[in-house]
Amino acid sequence: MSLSTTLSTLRLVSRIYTKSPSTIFSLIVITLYTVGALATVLGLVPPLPPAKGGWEYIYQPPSARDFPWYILGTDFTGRPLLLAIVRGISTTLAVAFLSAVITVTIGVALGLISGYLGGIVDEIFSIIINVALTIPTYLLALILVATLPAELKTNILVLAGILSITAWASLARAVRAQTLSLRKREFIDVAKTLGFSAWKIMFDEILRFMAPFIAMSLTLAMCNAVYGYTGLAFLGLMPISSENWGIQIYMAIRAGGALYSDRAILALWSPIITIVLLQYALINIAKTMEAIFNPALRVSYIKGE
Amino acid sequence: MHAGFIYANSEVKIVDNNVIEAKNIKVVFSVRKGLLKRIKFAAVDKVSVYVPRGSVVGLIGESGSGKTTLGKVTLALIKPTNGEVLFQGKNIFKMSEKEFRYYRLNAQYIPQDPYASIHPFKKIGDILIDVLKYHRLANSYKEALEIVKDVMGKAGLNPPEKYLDKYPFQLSGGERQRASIARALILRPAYIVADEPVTMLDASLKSSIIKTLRDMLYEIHSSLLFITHEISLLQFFGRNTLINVMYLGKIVESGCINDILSEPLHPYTKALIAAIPIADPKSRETRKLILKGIAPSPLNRPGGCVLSDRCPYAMDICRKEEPILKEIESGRRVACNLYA
Amino acid sequence: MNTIKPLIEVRNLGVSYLNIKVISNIDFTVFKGEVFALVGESGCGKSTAANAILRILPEIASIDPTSIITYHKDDLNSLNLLAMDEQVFSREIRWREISMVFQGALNSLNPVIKIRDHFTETARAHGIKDRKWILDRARELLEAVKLDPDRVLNLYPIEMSGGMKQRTLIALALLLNPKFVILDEPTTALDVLIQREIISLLKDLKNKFNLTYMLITHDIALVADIADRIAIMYAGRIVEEADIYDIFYKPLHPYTQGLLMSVPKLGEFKEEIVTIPGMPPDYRNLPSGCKFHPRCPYAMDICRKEEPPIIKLDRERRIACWIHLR
Amino acid sequence: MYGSSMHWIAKKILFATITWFLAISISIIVIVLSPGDPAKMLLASFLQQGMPYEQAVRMVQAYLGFSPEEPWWSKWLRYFQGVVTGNLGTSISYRFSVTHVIANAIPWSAFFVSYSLSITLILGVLMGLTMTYYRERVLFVRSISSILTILNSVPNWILAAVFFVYLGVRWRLFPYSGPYSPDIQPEPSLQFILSVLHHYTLPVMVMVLASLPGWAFALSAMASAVIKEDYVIAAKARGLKSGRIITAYIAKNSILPIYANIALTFAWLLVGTVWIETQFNLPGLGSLLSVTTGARDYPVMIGVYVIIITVIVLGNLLTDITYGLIDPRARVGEA
Repeated sequence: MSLSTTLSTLRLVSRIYTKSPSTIFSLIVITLYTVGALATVLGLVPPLPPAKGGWEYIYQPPSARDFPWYILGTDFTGRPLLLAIVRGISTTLAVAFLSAVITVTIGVALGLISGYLGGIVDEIFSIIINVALTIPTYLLALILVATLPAELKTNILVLAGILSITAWASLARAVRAQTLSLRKREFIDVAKTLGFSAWKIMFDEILRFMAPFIAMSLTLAMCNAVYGYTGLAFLGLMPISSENWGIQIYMAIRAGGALYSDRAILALWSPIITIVLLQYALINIAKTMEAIFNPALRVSYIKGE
Repeated sequence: MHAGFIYANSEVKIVDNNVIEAKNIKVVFSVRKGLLKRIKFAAVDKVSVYVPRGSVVGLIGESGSGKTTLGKVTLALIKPTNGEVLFQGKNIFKMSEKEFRYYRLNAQYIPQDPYASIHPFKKIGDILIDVLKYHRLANSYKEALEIVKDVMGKAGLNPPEKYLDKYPFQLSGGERQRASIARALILRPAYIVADEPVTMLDASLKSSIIKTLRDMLYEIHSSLLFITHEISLLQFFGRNTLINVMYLGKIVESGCINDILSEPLHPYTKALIAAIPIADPKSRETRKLILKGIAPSPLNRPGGCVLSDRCPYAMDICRKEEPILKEIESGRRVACNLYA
Repeated sequence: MNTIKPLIEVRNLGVSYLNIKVISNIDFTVFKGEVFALVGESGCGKSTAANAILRILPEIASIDPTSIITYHKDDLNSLNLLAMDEQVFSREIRWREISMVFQGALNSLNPVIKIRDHFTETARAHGIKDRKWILDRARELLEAVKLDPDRVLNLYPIEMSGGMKQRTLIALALLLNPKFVILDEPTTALDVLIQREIISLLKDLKNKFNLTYMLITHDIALVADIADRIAIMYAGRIVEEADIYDIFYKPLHPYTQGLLMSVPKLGEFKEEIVTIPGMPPDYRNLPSGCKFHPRCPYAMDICRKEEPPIIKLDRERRIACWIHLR
Repeated sequence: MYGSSMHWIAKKILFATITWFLAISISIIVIVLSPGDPAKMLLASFLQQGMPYEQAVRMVQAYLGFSPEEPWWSKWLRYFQGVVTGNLGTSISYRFSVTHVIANAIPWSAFFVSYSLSITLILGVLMGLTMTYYRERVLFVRSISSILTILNSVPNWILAAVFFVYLGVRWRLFPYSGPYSPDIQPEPSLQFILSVLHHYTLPVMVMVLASLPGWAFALSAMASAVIKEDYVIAAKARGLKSGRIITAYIAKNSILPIYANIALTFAWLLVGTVWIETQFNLPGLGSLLSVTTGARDYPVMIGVYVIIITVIVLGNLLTDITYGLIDPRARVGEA
């Protein structure tokens, strides 16, 4: 791709994102979260101070101390809440991204191979996909996380693996169905007579056709992983840690007295808003994938039709 | 006249001179019927077709006649249940990898639906360049681009620069079909199958696209198997064009188009020709229905002759015995008990 | 044709899609008992004109306020269809007076209900509640289109072939005994033999039920088989209108000539293939003057500058071309 | 036709049985092979309590049905034998048989899930059709779809937590704990039923709001494709009234292709009970799973898991069979 086409593509993409206020907003949210995660990884964010028990330290009101980290007050360990939330971004995003990559890789590979090759391969893969479809990811994940030794519960790779354990199934089914119908299209027949290998047909012709759908699935898979990661923590299945947003909410309700007073109100709402904003942005970005990857839509999107 | 082009000639029957010989092809499909049952039927039933080098051969038939299936068999897109397809004397289903690759590059396809036959997310220029790049047929991008522009120009996408960066959705049906022709001919294949290439286009566009196809064909001396339900389109390829008329998986008549149009022999061919609408209001009363009823689905083929249930001339023997395709005069073959 | 009376008169019909004008103020009249054909390539506006008469244009379309479509219901009553209340129009005109045969190859029957329900729901929408009457009428019509009523009524559309669907759509169009039937590409995408059957069926039904047809098609050969008068459309305009014999044997407009020449005649082998050069026009970017001039072999200076008006040459013949306006 | 349908149903049942067998087997094998093998974990906790090794192994065997010393395939076989014979082991915290504990929980979840599912389906269809039918009213449709998008980004457990804290505990608008009022006898009386319905208001609201957006979006996507189909235009041309067009044309044609999603929504709601029943202190499979997880009551955890999978397989089977019977397109094969 030459520089000019790259630039024009970038221009098109930026036009798509500046089209509606909600996509601009979502893009800003994702950028902020990414900056937060990178800052943590690069050591630009200070480490959490040691926990301080005792009623006078926890759920303190906002203060300007160590600006800006105490702006939301303190959490259930007496640590600065904002700092805890920001430090949580990198782990959450890492788990979500890894899990989405695993989900999409398995789902696309199984669905594509099953649908394109057909025959006995398809029969076996179909059974595998069907079985995985009947096992809800978070149900099996719940059992596995619950029985997992504590030291593995903080391992990002293990968590990502567990959160995608059967999450790929519905994607695999959809990819398989699309492949089956695409396989009968005339442009695939032509690709065969042009002498293209099965590999090229699967990954260049068919996969390219499904690109908008797959990009969307990747984003939504991140969304699901965030849901699982924080949701399982909320059930009290993860080690108690300030950096997990699900646990912050759990503690605010169970221990912080958010039920009866306003003392823990920031500790309840801050992580909730953090999670919901991330989910909202991811869902909105997923919607734009169709417009980015499908040239027909891309052009009409820009012309404003 | 274009040098080196041999007009379709029914007298050319030297085996070596055929680009494609499909012999005794039988293709059995199974379809789901109801929730569970599967039924097997022969979409193409023991049919042979020859395409002489440098000529155009027509395959005429209605939907369900098996003409598309037969065309795809000669392209190795469908493996026949029985029979063999010889490309330059070798069976394409038993070729070594190297031989098959050679055949592959020499047998190309122009499908019917211009909206389903081009990848919707790829630019026309990229699609064509990709073919050359994949087979390393150009030394540089620049050279590839030159070849592509040349082919696009010949296919009627003029000026080529205007179309290189276009996505298929930005083109009309006719332009897409031109792109499809360019893609099939860029490899300069020896054999091309065009399956109803203009059926979905407007009448006024049809002839101009066929003209393009014909001119490009003449230039590279390729052979063409032209599949269509409109006999009249084959007239563009000259009065000696060999045509095969198919009905329910069988070839019922073959011969050169001039003879068949002036004197169709098989009752089905007669019916087909009598039914063709002609742009001449005076002839409106001369056209009538010869056959009874409508064509059954290939799943319920009648016994004996395939036409026995609809043929006004059907005799007892027609219901019992299947007539074989016999040469009754030079270059003219008919499968009908009336001429046995 | 003893006394020629107009049945439907279209005057100054203009239709735009999102401010792009696709039909530019056309006039035509369909007389009682005739087959009037509106012919042109895809995108010339012929289907839009038909849909405007039945008022089933998509929401993005708008009809010029000056357009008038007069329907002569009987000797005493003439109605401007475009000015009628939607409810009244739907109940009293659609299907009762004017109906339409859709292209059978398209998805014009609801895939999830049986053919029987298509008949009953249509009759009910027009206030006919007598189930026995509806089914008797459906049976009679299905027999008239040579289908087996007992079988077909219980089928789902997916269980039928293209030819069967087309016949069913014809039967459905005649359910409420309309006077005027619009045939929208009634044989397109059907096999040759079935096309032939549908054509002869349409002719029989026309005599049997005293119908007037308006045929919408791009297939000039089909027109030759069935039509009495033809209007040729190009880029949303009528460029020539004449009696069938005049069009086929004495075409005047260069576009009509090109259209006829590009259709192969059976038994005619020509070395040179005659085609209309160029591409159909783009509505967003129509040429100046006569819309056909970029493709016209006879284009003159005036053709590039001024659009030719449509004029009457004689009683039944109209043309919009500068060559014939001199 | 009738005979062939029966045959087809039999085949579907066979496939469902195989799927069920494989789903359970694979899950059990994954669970016993994972680093947190329940048998080992349970053994470790018994040993920690100072129990002699031999006795601890026997206890594990008694509770779980398999011993920590067996290889994985033998654990799987033993447990599966229990599943088939209806013996899922003994609950560590309740000291009852797991089957008994689960049997008490099933009716509550069945009621909760089917109640929420039917409301979700009805509301989703209505909203999806409304969004499509009034698509010219851009502002109206945009506001509905924005609200649904925002709702879609709120995880169900957060919704449950917020409703619990505010609509329940703080503002006292609805009951927030327990399946019915403590001063009512659980007996088949109107008073009892009303109390149950009242107590399930918040939980059902959470369930419905959390699963509504997905269903409504799927339906409106289908419906906006259907509304452009030729048969809808043809129906209009035949003078059909808009009521008939919406029901027999748009609704029917858009619901059928996504009919299979009902099974997915059902499974999703079933898993959702883990958070929502727990939050509102309701009896049922979900709260049973989360409570026993907290208490490390492995036999019940795995038992509930097996039951939920079974219910999901049954739900899939039911949608599959009914779909084949109601959509003509499923019956006619492709040529």
